[in-house]
Amino acid sequence: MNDMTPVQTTIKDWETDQEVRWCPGCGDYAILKAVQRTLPQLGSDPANTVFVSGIGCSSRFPYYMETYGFHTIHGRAPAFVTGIKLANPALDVWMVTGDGDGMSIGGNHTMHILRRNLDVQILLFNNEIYGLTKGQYSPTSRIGTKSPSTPAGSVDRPAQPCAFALGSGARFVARGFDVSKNLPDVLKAAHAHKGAAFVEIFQNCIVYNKDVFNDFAAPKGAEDQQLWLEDGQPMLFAKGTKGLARDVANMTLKVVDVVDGDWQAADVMVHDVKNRALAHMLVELPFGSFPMALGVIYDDPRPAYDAVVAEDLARAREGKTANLAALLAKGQTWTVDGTVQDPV
Amino acid sequence: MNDMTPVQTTIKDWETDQEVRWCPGCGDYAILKAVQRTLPQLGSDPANTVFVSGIGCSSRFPYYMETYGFHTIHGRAPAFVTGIKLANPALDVWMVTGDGDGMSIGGNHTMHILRRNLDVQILLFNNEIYGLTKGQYSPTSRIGTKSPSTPAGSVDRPAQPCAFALGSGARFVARGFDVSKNLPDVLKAAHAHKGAAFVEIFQNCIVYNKDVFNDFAAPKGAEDQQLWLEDGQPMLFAKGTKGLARDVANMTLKVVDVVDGDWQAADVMVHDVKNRALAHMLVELPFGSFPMALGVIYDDPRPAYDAVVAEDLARAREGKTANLAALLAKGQTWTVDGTVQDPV
Amino acid sequence: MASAPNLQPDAAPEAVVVRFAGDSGDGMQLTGGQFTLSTALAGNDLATFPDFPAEIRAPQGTLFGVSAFQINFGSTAIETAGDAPDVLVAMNPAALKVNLAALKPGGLIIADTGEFSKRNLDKAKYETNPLEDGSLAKWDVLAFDISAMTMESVKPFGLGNKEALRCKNMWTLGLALWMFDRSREPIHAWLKQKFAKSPDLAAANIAALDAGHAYGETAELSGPLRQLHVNPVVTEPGLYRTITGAEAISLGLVAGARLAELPMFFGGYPITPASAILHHLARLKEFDVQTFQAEDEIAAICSAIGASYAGQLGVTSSSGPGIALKGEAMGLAIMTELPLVIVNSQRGGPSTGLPTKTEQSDLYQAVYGRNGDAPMPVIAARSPADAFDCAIEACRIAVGYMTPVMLLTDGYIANAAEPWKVPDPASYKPFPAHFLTERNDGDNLLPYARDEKGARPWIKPGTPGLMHRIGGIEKAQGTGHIDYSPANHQAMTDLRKAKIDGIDVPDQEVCLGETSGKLVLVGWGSTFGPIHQAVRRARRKGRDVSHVHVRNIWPLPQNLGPLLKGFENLLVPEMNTGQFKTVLRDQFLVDARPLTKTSGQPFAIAEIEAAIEAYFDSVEGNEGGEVEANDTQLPSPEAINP
Amino acid sequence: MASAPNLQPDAAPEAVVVRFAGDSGDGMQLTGGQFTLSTALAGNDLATFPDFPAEIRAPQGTLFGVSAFQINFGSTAIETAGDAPDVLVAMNPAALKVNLAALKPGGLIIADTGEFSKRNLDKAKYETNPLEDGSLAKWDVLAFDISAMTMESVKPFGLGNKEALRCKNMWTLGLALWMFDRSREPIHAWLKQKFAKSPDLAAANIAALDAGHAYGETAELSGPLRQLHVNPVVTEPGLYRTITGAEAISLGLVAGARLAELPMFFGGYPITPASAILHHLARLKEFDVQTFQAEDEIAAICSAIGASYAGQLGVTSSSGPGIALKGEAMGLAIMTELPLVIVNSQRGGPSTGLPTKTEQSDLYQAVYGRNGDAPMPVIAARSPADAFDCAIEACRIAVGYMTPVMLLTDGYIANAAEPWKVPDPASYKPFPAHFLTERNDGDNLLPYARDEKGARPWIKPGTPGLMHRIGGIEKAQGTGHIDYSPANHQAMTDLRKAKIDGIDVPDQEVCLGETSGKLVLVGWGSTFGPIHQAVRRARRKGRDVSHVHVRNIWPLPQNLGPLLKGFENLLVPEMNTGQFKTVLRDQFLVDARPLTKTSGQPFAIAEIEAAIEAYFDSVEGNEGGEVEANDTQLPSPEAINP
Ligand SMILES: Cc1ncc(C[n+]2csc(CCOP(=O)(O)OP(=O)(O)O)c2C)c(N)n1
Ligand SMILES: Cc1ncc(C[n+]2csc(CCOP(=O)(O)OP(=O)(O)O)c2C)c(N)n1
Ligand code: SF4
Ligand code: SF4
Ligand SMILES: [Mg+2]
Ligand SMILES: [Mg+2]
Repeated sequence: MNDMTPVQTTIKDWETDQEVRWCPGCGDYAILKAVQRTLPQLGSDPANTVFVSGIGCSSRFPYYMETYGFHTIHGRAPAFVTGIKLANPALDVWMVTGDGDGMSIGGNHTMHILRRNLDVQILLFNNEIYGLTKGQYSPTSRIGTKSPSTPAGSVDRPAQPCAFALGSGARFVARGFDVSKNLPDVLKAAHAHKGAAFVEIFQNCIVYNKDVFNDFAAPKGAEDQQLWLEDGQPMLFAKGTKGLARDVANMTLKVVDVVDGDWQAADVMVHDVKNRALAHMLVELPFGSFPMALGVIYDDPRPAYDAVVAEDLARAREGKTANLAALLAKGQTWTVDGTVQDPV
Repeated sequence: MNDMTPVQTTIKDWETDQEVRWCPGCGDYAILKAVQRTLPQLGSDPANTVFVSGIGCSSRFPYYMETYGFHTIHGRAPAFVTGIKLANPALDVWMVTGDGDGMSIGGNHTMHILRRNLDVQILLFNNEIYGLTKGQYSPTSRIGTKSPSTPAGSVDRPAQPCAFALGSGARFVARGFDVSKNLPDVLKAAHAHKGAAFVEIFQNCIVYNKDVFNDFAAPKGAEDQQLWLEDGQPMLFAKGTKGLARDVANMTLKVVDVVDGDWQAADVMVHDVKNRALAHMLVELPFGSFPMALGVIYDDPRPAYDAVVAEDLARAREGKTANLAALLAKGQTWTVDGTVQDPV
Repeated sequence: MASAPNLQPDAAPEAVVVRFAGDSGDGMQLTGGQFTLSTALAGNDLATFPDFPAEIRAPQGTLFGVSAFQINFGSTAIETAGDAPDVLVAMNPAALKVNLAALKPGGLIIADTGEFSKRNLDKAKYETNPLEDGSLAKWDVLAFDISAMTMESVKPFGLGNKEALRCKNMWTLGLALWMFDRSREPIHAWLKQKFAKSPDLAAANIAALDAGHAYGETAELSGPLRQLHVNPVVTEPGLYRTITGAEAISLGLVAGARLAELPMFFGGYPITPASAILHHLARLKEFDVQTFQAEDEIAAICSAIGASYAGQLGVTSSSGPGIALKGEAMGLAIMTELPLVIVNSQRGGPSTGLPTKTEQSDLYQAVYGRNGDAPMPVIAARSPADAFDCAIEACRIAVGYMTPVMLLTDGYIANAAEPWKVPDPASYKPFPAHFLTERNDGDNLLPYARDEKGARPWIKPGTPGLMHRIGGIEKAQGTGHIDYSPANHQAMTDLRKAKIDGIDVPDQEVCLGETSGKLVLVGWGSTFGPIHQAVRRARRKGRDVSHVHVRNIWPLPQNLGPLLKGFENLLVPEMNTGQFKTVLRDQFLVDARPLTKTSGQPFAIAEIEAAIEAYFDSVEGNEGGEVEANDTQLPSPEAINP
Repeated sequence: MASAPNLQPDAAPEAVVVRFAGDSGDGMQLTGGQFTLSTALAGNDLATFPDFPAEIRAPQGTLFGVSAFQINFGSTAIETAGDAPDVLVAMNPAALKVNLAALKPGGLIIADTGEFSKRNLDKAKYETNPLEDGSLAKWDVLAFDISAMTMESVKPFGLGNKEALRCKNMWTLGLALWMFDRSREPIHAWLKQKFAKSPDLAAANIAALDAGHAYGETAELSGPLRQLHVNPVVTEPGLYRTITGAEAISLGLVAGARLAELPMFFGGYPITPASAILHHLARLKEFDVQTFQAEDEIAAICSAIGASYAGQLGVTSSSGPGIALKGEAMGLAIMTELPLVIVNSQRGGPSTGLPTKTEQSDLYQAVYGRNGDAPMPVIAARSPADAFDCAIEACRIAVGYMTPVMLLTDGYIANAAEPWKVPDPASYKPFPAHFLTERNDGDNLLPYARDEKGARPWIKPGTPGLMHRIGGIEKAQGTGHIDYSPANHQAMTDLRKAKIDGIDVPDQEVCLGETSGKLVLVGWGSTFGPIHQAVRRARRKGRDVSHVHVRNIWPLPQNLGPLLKGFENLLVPEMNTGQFKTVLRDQFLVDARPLTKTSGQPFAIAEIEAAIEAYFDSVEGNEGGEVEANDTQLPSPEAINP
């Protein structure tokens, strides 16, 4: 996020006149609404907000936001964002990408924007498929995914966006899903974080990868598989009947039963968004034996790249005057009559 | 590694007639020797061995190995390796890259070769600088690195190759340094691992980034800062006077003193190369307050990509005959006299 | 129907263009496909073109949800899907709105009144019902409640409403079959097989089909509906099928690898309209084909080069933006002299451009788009069927000359279908790859020695005793060691150039007309159809005009220069701003004039005809020029995917 | 010294070429730099060229560890670093071995016998000592123990052996200063300042310098050593400095951003020989310059486009392989019509090629190397000094026409140095950028409205009320919304083309000779020097030949076509296989004949002279052809870095 004086807006102010062209029932609609609902609450200024995306169904997002928008090229959004923020750190920049755009062709730029910790909100819509190109499997597709390019099922081991983000040096990692009522809160936390905020949003591609997240993201009935994390709160799920506790021997986590809400008794661990070791464990929890960790998993700010670069520039410029004529005449010069000027 | 019948060779068999052209004193020489010393011990066959590299001082490595060698283009070595191994899984392929080649321009391919878990040994020579292009800072350079492109010192947060590898899904992660006597053992372990084996080798660029690793990799005197890991052995360093123990509250590690070698008393943790949570902690240990974790940090194999692809192909071909004429005539056909052949 | 001459009741028209249009859900592509088969069986030549909706799943009834299928068939050679339709079948208001502009004046509209509800009219942005407000006066309109009649016909099978309505397309097909006097049997057979698992559905669809057919018979007596007979075209006897360009290229690559006696490694990354090739090949693993979906286009081509290095036939495929990313790696393949086939399915540009529109604007990129002096052979397919032979030719050159080869196709060819006389694989001359098995210079190995064709030996890693190193830095002649010396770089640059210049390219033939004369139209790629038809029509009018269509874009055929110099004027129709004309002018110093079109649409025959006329009337336009753009041309497939 | 005419004792030669060669450690570049200054002060025109060792730190005494510096100075305009040296200073056997071949017959060799030890001779692969075995008969040799004499001269300052020997280069410089009758004062001043912190070192170096100078005086009496006076050249009065192409481009970009009243954002990724520009600009932050070292070339250009989108002047820079990677993003800049300057420092290709050799083989890539119809202006610098103005011109076009612009330079220009009359920034006409601040169509915003030049408005994110979306998909005229319609794509393609075609490019001038006649040499880029000198020499012999040097490669000057048609023959010397000639033949249908050279070396004046003679003798070669490659030409910088 960036500092700004709050502006009064309504959801309408964030909608464009462009016909939204996702498939009926696509999870992207829900995410769009969530974002449009969140921005007024953040007091954001449409004129100061920029949505930048790559290419993909998800990446058409900017066309539907009444802000500045740049629909760039496949996988390179982070590089454009970097140029935009370094040129004008005052802008509030949101980046929208997909599992193909951000994790396949764009993986390297995703790594470097996180490593440098540029101040931007990164929303990765993970539908575990290439939607726009009609359903080929993606780097996040599960083994065995049947797709036009893998008619017999895919064999690649899927990438884990949040694990990748942490390994890349991310200082903010969160998860949500398209139809979740908590998504706006996750977006707010991302916006509040100064630096690169990485948010993986599970999104239902109802045409090419229908309901693959239903085990934990079904509109209803899957709540018990959701572990919604809150800083300083015990890691409870299944209506408080289960929790995550320390497996000290292996220095990892285990699921424990919680009787009558007495989580202390069950040694349930309290979530700490600044605990990096814990973050690693949470993003890699094998789903099934464990619930899906959602919400703000990790949030431990470091100076934002655009900020340190700005300081660096200020320092370099301090006390220096930009005399072009002098610059051109720098070094060993002479006049045709043969006397030397400032020999270096 | 790949299965093969051992071949008798000597170090000489692995040296080419090409003049080695690294700067005198460059750490690359030591690594070259270590590799040439190791291969005979592995019983490797030069004719069956391929060294593939990108571009950089480090990437000139293949020219000095009397094997098959491909000096490709900057950052793309993993993609070439993938094509080579998928075309001929019987080849024993080593990939050599640098911190610029593998972590800057090539980061995405590094991620994907690790994610897919192709069977290859990946040696990343990390000298925290762009050597070949005359010393610009690299993604692994420490903050404040003065270089031609950062005269006032760099401001980017450095990438951590091993953390990146784990986040990318690597199943083998190890560390060594150029002049270390243990390097051959690390290389052997990497070769023994079926699947992508990622080895970060700290390398001294004596011209552009001299001795930056001396705190733990100085030819002598820095041994106490080296934590050499061994599976099933306590994590001890400083001649056994110190060790790493569990910090249970934070689920992380802490340094403890070991009195008269009684490490149990000090609760020193035993290293387990299959403990992924531990691996995350070890690769991210803040150096200074902690020693540098070296040796095999993580080694928990999964099926190698080239192997599963081969099975997948075999399955798909099983019982099918490749009748081209029939293939061409597939679908709805007709003869000019107007009778339909096999209507689909 | 006076104004639609070729629909004269009794005259047997030479060619007819029919477009089936409806909602994405209405199964128009299926209808078109089956009508195509029956047309083929009736012995007509034909060309078809699908027109998918822009969105992946557009809301029902919307304008951008319209799906159409156009077929042009006749008693003479057909090479395009036709300019303007004679018959438009509109299953709903949106379909009518979107496709009406293209319809020939006096053409026939068949509409399903059942779908012209207020709601659908609104969705199609119609104020009033066009079927009633007289706005269709200049066309013949045949409007009746197809929905109702379909429901009626399938009642006996007790389908749900939705399922029953789905049979609409078969009813419509039945009517069309009657209109053009076609047999229903093959369709019956096909339906029985398609719905083998649910006989009721099969029966229902057949009933709908028959009902539509019967309606034609009874309705004929009155109204504009007439039965038309299009005579069969005389074609070589043999086994035929329809084929799209994407299929043809995939099969051609498989055949090419076979002829080279090599396994094929295909490294790809999805992109429209190239993905279809990846999809086809992914299903042909038993033909020693391996497909690898890489993380991006760069990894795709690099993996293919790696596979070639390891001894397989490396192939990669993409479209403009993806090909742009492959440029650096192409240079490496040129420097290391490894075989590689690069397929470029061109689409509208620049940048992401118009992913689903067709264009020929990547020719510059193909011939010139690399750093350094990096000569590379380029081949262009003229039609879906031709793509098969072009793919084989690309493999032959790649393997025979140890070089990457670019094969150009485009969105039109990729999606268009035409009848294809199924070839006998045995009729192609094999070009087996040779691998070096021992040192080629006494005790020395010379990885950069050259054979009579100028090609270096192909050496498989794993071969005992032949260890060597290659890479992208300039190599010494023979040894292939790094060599920066001036004389060597000069020599290697010359050798690389000479190898490509010397490729044995078949002599250029004139596909229509004399070998010299007043005017020649020089085309390449998918403009073949419209150019050929236009030249044919002009020649019928007695114009001294010929058609030359170039397949080998680089190197050009030896005889092309002299041939072109035999004509007073050269006109080069291209779907770009004039790229091939640059190559011709540079190589032969001939005054090749561009006739350009960059609307994302194939040329209409009439447009090229007009340019020829303009030349002979020698009015403005004689010097070629640019085609008038209009929105009523043959649309290209509309799947939006960039 | 009969055979080296311009070294005749008494005659004042018009030009002299001196090469200082030694081990990397011997400080030859420093020596050369200071000799250059004294030459400039003596009022000679000059051109210099450094020749670094191939390796970053080659072992001492090895052949590939040799570092050299060549200077060509004279009393007439000097435009190249000279073909073959008249004087070779060889500080060790390796230096002699590597550079001997280039030396003019009868030229003078100055060698330090102190370094001709058995060990060093072995390292240089000399069986016997060339100074003694008579193998240098065809040259004049002046061999004496410079090492010893240096040690002697610095004894008083009690330096360590190593440090003392380091003064060798100053001793040598002193001798050279004497030889060409130069004042020592400036060097004294420079040394005092350089070693301000350690007066002893300063004194020692000065002592060595003076000793070398004194040696010349005393030794003159006998032997081949003679003092030579080269007359000053008449040049405009004013303030001068020497400048390399890399410096000039950096300064030109700074000046250009200034004139556009914009901050500059430079997104780069290291690559030889382009890195120097990144390095220079990284030190100019106070001039509102921001440099960003991206993770790769794609991120570099994309970040620069992002910065332009945000309202700064985006600049990116690379060499062949890196430029290849930027192709896709260039397309986006063209489609979104954002200003951008792309600098390509060309090197030998294809692929990684010869990173440290110079070549002009990326012209095809610059003009044609993108997918789709993607027109982009291209400008080429002819010399280090010219690069300054070219960079400004690139900025002017980029900002004025809202377009990416490619600026071509090469390894020769980047590293070569020449005197430069320091310009007055105020003498350049500003071209301030304009940003839209309110809606430009009543209540509507039209991001793709166009001004009289065809440029769209530049709109900064953050501007209230002007929110809009842009991207790489075809845009509707005016609104910039996504638009796939045929008429719009046709129109937009035409608009993009017309905008570039319409750029106001200055008329082409003839830089030497008549505006019509028998023969014209048409050059571009760094071939200016040799072409110019060759044409001058030929004209002296009375040949009817002119020199036209094109800066605006695309679009070409309006008058260029007519101008070239005024000559009977066109010869296009290029350091590639004939790329610019393609553009000329295509655009003007003129019979431009290529004179190609692809050895990674600049043209020697003599080579072009020979081609001109060949034409006038009308023997074979009249039609141009290719320069004989040989290894004894002016070397290009040898830092290996790909
Ligand atoms: C350089 C390039 N390569 C490939 C494509 C084709 N393409 C467009 S979107 C896409 C993948 C989209 O997947 P994802 O990012 O997951 O987005 P989704 O459609 O699933 O939301 C691909 C391969 C392209 N437009 N440009
Ligand atoms: C496409 C491309 N971009 C840039 C370069 C220039 N380049 C060559 S090596 C290199 C970085 C080398 O750094 P690293 O990988 O750390 O290798 P090192 O020299 O330090 O061993 C760069 C930027 C290139 N050759 N190709
Ligand atoms: S294809 Fe999938 S992701 Fe794309 S719009 Fe349709 S449902 Fe959404
Ligand atoms: S520059 Fe550095 S890394 Fe490269 S060879 Fe020299 S010392 Fe080694
Ligand atoms: Mg996706
Ligand atoms: Mg490095």
